[in-house]
Amino acid sequence: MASESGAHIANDKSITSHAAILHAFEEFRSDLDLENDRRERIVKSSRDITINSKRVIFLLHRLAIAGIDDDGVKDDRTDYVEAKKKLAEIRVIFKNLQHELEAERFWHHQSAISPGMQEYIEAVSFLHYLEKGKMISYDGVLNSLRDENGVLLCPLSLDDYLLGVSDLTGELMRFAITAISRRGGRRKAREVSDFVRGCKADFDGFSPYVKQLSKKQAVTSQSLQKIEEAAYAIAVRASEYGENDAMLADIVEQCVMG
Amino acid sequence: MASESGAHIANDKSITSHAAILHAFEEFRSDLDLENDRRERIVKSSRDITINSKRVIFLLHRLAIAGIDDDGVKDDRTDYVEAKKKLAEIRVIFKNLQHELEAERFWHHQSAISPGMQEYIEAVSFLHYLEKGKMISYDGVLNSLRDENGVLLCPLSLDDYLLGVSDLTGELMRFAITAISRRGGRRKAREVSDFVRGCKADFDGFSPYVKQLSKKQAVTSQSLQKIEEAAYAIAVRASEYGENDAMLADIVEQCVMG
Amino acid sequence: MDSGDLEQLNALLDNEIDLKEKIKDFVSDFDKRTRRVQGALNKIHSTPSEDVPRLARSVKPMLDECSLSVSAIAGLVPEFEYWRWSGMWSFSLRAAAFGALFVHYLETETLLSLEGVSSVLGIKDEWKHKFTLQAEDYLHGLITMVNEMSRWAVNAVTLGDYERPIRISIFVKSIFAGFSALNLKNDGLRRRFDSLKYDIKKIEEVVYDVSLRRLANSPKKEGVDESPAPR
Amino acid sequence: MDSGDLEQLNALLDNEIDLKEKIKDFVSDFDKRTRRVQGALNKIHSTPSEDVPRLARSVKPMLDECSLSVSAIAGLVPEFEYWRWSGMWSFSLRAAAFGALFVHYLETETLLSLEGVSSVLGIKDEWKHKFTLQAEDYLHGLITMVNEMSRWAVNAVTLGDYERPIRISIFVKSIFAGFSALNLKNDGLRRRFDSLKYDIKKIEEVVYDVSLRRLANSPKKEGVDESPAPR
Amino acid sequence: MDSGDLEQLNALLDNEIDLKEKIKDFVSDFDKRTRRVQGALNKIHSTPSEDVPRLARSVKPMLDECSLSVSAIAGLVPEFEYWRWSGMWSFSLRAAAFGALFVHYLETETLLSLEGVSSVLGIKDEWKHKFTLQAEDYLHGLITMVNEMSRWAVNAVTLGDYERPIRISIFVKSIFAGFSALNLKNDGLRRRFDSLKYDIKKIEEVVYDVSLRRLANSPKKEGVDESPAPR
Amino acid sequence: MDSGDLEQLNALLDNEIDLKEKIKDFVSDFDKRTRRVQGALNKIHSTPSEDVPRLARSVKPMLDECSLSVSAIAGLVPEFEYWRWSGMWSFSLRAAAFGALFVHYLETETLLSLEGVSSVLGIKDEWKHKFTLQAEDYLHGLITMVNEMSRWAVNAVTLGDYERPIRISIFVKSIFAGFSALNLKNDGLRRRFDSLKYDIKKIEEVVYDVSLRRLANSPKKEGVDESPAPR
Amino acid sequence: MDSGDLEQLNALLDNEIDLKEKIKDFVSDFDKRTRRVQGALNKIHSTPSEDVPRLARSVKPMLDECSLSVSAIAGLVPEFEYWRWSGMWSFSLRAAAFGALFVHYLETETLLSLEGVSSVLGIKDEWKHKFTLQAEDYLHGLITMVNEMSRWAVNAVTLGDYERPIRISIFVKSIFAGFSALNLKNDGLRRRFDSLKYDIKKIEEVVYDVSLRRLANSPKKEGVDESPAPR
Amino acid sequence: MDSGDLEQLNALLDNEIDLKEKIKDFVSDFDKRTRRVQGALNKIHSTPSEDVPRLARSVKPMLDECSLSVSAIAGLVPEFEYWRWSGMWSFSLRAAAFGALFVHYLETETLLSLEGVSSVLGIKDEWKHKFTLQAEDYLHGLITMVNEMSRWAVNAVTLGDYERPIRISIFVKSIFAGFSALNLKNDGLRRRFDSLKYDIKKIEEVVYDVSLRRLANSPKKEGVDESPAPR
Ligand SMILES: [Mn+2]
Ligand SMILES: [Mn+2]
Repeated sequence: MASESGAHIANDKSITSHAAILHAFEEFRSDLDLENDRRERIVKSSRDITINSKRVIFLLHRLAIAGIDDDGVKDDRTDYVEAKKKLAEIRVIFKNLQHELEAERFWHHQSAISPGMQEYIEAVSFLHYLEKGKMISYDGVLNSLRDENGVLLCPLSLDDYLLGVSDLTGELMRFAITAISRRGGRRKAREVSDFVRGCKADFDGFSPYVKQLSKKQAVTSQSLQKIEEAAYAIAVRASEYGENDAMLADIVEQCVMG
Repeated sequence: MASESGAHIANDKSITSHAAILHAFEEFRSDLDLENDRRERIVKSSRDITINSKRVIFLLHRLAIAGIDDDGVKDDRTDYVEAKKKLAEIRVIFKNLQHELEAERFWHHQSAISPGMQEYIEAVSFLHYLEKGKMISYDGVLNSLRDENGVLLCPLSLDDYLLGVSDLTGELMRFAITAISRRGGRRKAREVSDFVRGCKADFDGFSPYVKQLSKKQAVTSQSLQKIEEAAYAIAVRASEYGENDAMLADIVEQCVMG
Repeated sequence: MDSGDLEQLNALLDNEIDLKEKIKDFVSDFDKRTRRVQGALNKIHSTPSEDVPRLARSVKPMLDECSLSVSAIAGLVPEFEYWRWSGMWSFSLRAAAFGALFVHYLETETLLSLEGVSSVLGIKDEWKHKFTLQAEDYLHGLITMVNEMSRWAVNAVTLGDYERPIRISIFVKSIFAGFSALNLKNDGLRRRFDSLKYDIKKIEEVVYDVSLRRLANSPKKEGVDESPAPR
Repeated sequence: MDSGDLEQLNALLDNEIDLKEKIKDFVSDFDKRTRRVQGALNKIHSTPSEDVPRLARSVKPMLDECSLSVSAIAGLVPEFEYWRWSGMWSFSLRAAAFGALFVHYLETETLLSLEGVSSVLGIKDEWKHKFTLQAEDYLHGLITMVNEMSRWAVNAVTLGDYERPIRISIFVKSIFAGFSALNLKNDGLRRRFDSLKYDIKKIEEVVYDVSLRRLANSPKKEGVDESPAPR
Repeated sequence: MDSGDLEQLNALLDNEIDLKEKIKDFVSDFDKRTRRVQGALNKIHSTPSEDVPRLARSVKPMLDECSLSVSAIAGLVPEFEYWRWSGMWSFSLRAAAFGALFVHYLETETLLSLEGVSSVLGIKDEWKHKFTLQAEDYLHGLITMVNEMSRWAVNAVTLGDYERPIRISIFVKSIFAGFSALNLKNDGLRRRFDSLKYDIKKIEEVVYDVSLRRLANSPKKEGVDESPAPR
Repeated sequence: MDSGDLEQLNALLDNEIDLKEKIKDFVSDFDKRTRRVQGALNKIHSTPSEDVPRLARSVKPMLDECSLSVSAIAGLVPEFEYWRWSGMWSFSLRAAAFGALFVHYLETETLLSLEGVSSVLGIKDEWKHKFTLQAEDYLHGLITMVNEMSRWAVNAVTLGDYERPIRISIFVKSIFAGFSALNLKNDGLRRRFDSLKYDIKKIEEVVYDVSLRRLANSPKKEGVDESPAPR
Repeated sequence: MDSGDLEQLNALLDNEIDLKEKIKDFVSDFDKRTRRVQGALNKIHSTPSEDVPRLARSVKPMLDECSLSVSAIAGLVPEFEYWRWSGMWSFSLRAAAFGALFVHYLETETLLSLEGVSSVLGIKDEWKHKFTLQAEDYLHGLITMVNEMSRWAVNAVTLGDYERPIRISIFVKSIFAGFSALNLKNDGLRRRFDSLKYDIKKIEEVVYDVSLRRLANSPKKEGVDESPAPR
Repeated sequence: MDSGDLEQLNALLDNEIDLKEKIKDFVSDFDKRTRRVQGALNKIHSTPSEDVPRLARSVKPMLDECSLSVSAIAGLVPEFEYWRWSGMWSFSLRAAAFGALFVHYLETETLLSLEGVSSVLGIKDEWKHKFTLQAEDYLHGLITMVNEMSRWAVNAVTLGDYERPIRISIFVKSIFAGFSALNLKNDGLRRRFDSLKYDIKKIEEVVYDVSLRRLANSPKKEGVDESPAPR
């Protein structure tokens, strides 16, 4: 059947002159150039998203530690308004890219947007952890990528989600090491180490299927070990004197502050 | 002497309060952010320059081959107006970068502009070769980077110059392989192979001192060998029938065109 | 992660893995079928001129089988996800495009357009977001055809057909001019385009040999008028 | 290339090579001098409290020698070419900055500003385009000082000085807060900043040990008032 | 090549591919199951002493599932072809061996022998030429256990169990002594053995911390009394 | 680890090392002998037609020496451990297979079967589980022969033998057709099979050169009727 | 190449290979013997103070065996070819130097000089151009000893010997001061020297722990007056 | 470490560094000079036959300059330390050996022996233990010459010299036969020897092209008459 009709069509689709061939290729040229230009725009935006997300992460570290210093006892109601504002600015970049990544274009240029997307996910998941003490879900990230009308600014691949949230463990390690020598730090360290241990276990099942994930899992293991060792150091010191963190902290504070 | 005055100065330069320390670091932050943002802008422009230069190179191939096809006998007075226009557009990008790269900034961000610069040099040197049959000089590239008032748009490092013009040999190989089966191709091929052989010899002296240059010299050697082999193939065929290229070409043309 | 979230992720992942497995199976069939096409077209190098049409005809049913594979794969790909999976079959699709292009050339000595190849391979317009023939794949198929043609020019002369290289030469020059119009990245296509130059050079050498031995002279007059080659 | 062009290139290149050789020689001296500074400051770990001022004083002439190297190098660097060559001496410059910062701390228990370090090392304002102390180098020097301080806190206790860790702790916390304000790239500075966290943790542990053993209690009252530590 | 030969060759090649695919599927299951075992055993780092037996018990059914995989794979491997295919599952088998060794340790604080591990994983003697546990794989599993134990020593202290590191230390040192007596020429194994030194050092430091603070009885039962009392 | 276990493990490990060393020595001899075969066969490129049989004869004793090596190695390999050790000699075995195939071709202009090669190299059926010639190794040897033949086609013309390329062409095309019919999933083999295409193209060009100049009977003259063209 | 030249070249090449093989065998023995030494010295970490002399004594015969290897290797190396072959044994020689240095320290708590190590290992002066102990190898052995000592400081405390870390600290600091005075341009050595800093820090922390808890006399008590503090 | 030991160690280390710097400077000159030689010889590819002797002559003074470098380096190397330092100049020495070999070939069309090369480069017998030309370096130079010759064969034809490839072919094949007779265990040399095969193939193809077209006398003087005349 196909071959019968094929004979007819084939004649229509024959390019029979030199000029016609050149013409066909000129169309290819503009198609290829168009897509290359598009990719270039996406790459640039992806770099912008990366840089801004990295800055959000630094900001979150500052706010989180300030929160602990202000009040290590109260239930961590630090205000992350400034970070949220910066995240909203990043979403403007996504918004501007929206039409470049519509329909099948997303998967066409996925590798160009991927680095920025992963860094963005790292930032939102860090904020989410600081606020909720939990891992942000796939839908959570997806929802963060919606505009006021609930329209998705950019599709989200499972791989980017997993690779992005994997990077969170490194930041949590940095956070825990800093937090640990503060008031209430021992509790924080234990929370983080339980959380990171959970992340590692949760992601182990995915790593054979997601490229690069096993490399990130190795980094997570290292981070986890660093947190565990820090928690150990605190525990060992405390064990010599007793178990009441807060009371001990008060004594130390009096010594230091006079 | 230094130590005596040092004692005084040191007191002036002491930062004595927590707030003052924070203030000093906030200045560092804005300095660092400023320079990082600048580098990012330069990287983006460098990518633009690269893409546009690559397109100029393709265009030059088209124009050069068209020139040969139009008239293989006349003395190569192909018109490269279109390519020159596109090179002028690239210079607009440099112009916009001008203040980002002035004074000591050029060497600060040299690695960011370098890829674009080298591709630009490859393009102008290709044009220069097609028009003049010679290698563009360092001053030649420098002059191409001046605005209407003779002000330099961007400094030019010796390394970028050498690495940029080294890439020319690869394009010349492509050009020669295409040209060789055309009318007058044998002469062209010999010209190009002499030229590329000369390039290789000229640059050999520089390669111990310029990073990456010896890698490019290896590519040049390969290109040279390809050109030599193509010239050989033509020579061997011709040898069977006699030496007058043009006459033979006429006979072949008659056969083909009927 | 709470268990609901984890389950969702697992469901998403399982979905992906399943789909990938299924596509893989169809692609493996597709691959076998395009190899058959290539194997059959390889006979061109020992086929006398007069048997060329018969050879072309014999390949058509094999192309129809390829279009069955195409349709099966397209049936699996979710809307908008063409680029997510296309890496799995692009190798085979390029081979199939080569087959369609070459059969068409053998029959008409003209270039089949991208739309023409799509149609021979049964790629439907409504699959726009899940299965299309991209310019890049079409162009790869085209270069494969030129590679084959330069070999064919050589073998045609061995088989006594001195006209063939000349007709091939004219056709291939147009293709080359077309390629020259493209701005390529430093990728596979650029590398293959560079290789094209050698094919053209080889064909030119054969034309040169044949012309100068004036072997093509006598049969030329009648042959030219019938040849639909572009100029 | 015609021979004039080639000669020009050779002249440019020879120039570069010459300059590089000359800078290298001066940097090698600079390196030796900063090592002397570091060697001398390393004695802090076995120096009783009362001898600290004497130690600090003894290092100052060595810093003056470093500033001779700085001046020699600056004399070679062409206008606007600071960044072209600075990779050659940044390692030594950071070590020198550490020296200036630490001596100043030992004398005043305050932080010497970037301008202060520049001045100790004899870096002149008019060298703006050829030799400056960049924030990055200053910060590296600062981190080296904190690394040394965490070791010092430990050894001070061994030597019977139970106040020292507390004063160090207060100072270092301010430094850390400062660093937290920076947006760092994934580079050397970021890595070293991460390491800083461990130094702080170590110092805190010493403070903890010392406080809870109430060893610091009695001598505290007099010591606090005199300490110029920021809060 | 005549067609009989061809058919035979194709049969051989196809056979190999088929078998490989099948083994791969089972190995993939095996891999998942050993990952579950490892995931479960990973909980040791947050498990209080009293819950250790319960944890060990919970892993046993997972090991049983591993032995189902082992049996499935052994069912596929043709007699005498152990060495042809074993590279495909050695990674998973080592993980399973680790699981068997660690569960046994958790329950008995003794070392399970190679035969013991074989038996836990359901490897039958009659599979000698299709599926066995090689010494190399057993030793890899053992090293993995020691790696895990050094981390466990740290976390046990955090959880308040000060005796654990001391028991771990004694056990690990005897393993280390055993390894030292082996002639390891095998590169992979030697490199991993070298890594044991870090584990031992880590454990020694934990024991040090615990002993120094008299949180547990020193491992030198006899030595304690003679140790100089603090002044 | 108790000392009985240790001794057993050590025995296992030592055994492996010893055996490996011994096999290595014999393989090193095997390697030298196959190099001699290749060196001798390399003379084909400067051997006039009439001396080819003499050359082939001269290589036979060298193949016999190879079979001594084969026998020595087979004597070392423990029953059922073919797959454990075969990686050590497969390189040499492929070279020996090439030698057997090429000598046979030179004498008969036919293809020696896998069994034939086994027999020339003295590989016994009863060694089934310790030393065999796998299809893969046979095919590697075959591809090496075709590589050599394309060079030979060129050199035969230089030596004035214009018929040789044509005979080579017919033989090689049938080999190629055979390979095309195989399902090559094996990466190494597929890559080398792809290299065959270049050999065939080279041979076709030689045949073209010879035909164009009417130096030999064109292959089509007799061949056309039997040609594999479709109808 | 004429056959005389060839033979000469072959003789040269064969000679080299033979000698290399022979040296390799002896070096392999040397390696085993130095591993035994290291294995024995490793017991220091669980040896109570009073048994240290006995341990040191037990290692001496093993060092004597090392000197047999040294002598065997020296017997093979042609006069003047030390630098051609020394890369083959420098790893083992450094291990042997460590052994000699550590045994000497255990017995005398002093540093054995380069000549002393040479003499323990039976290296003769007349071997100047075939087998010597280079400064570089001696220093590598010394750094290995310091690495071991920081671990020993930790374990000594566990075993209740609180004075040991203090004695180790004093010795290691003098070694460190010595190294600091060397101009290390050699990359490998400089990297290892940098690792010494970690060992010193570790030892300082142990001394801190012991001092803080007043488990031993603080090192400052006696040492203060002689302390290298500047004035 | 006592200060006497330290001084001695420092003297040893400084000495080594000084010497290395000095040798490096001379080697850098040597390198430039060998580059000049190579640059000049590179002109062979565009030199018509009749100008070859003139080209060879022009290179001789450059080789003399190389021998000045050789002599300068030899003057620095301490007696018996050839093997310690030779790695620094072997690259340049091989290039110089290539130069000597190629100039000699251009003048005489014969192979210069190892002694001949030594003599051209002014290497004296009495330097046996400080500066010699090792067989390995000689052979590297020889392979470089063959690499160059295969390119020359191509370019000579382009310049109309059809006899050159035939003379090159005969010479290179005898070199190849020589190499085949060597026992190359050295990896670097064996890899480069393998590359010779490509050169030979290339040269064979050039000879083929020339012979086929009867542009030069076939290398088989005797064989030509018997070759079947074209029909
Ligand atoms: Mn991060
Ligand atoms: Mn280019």
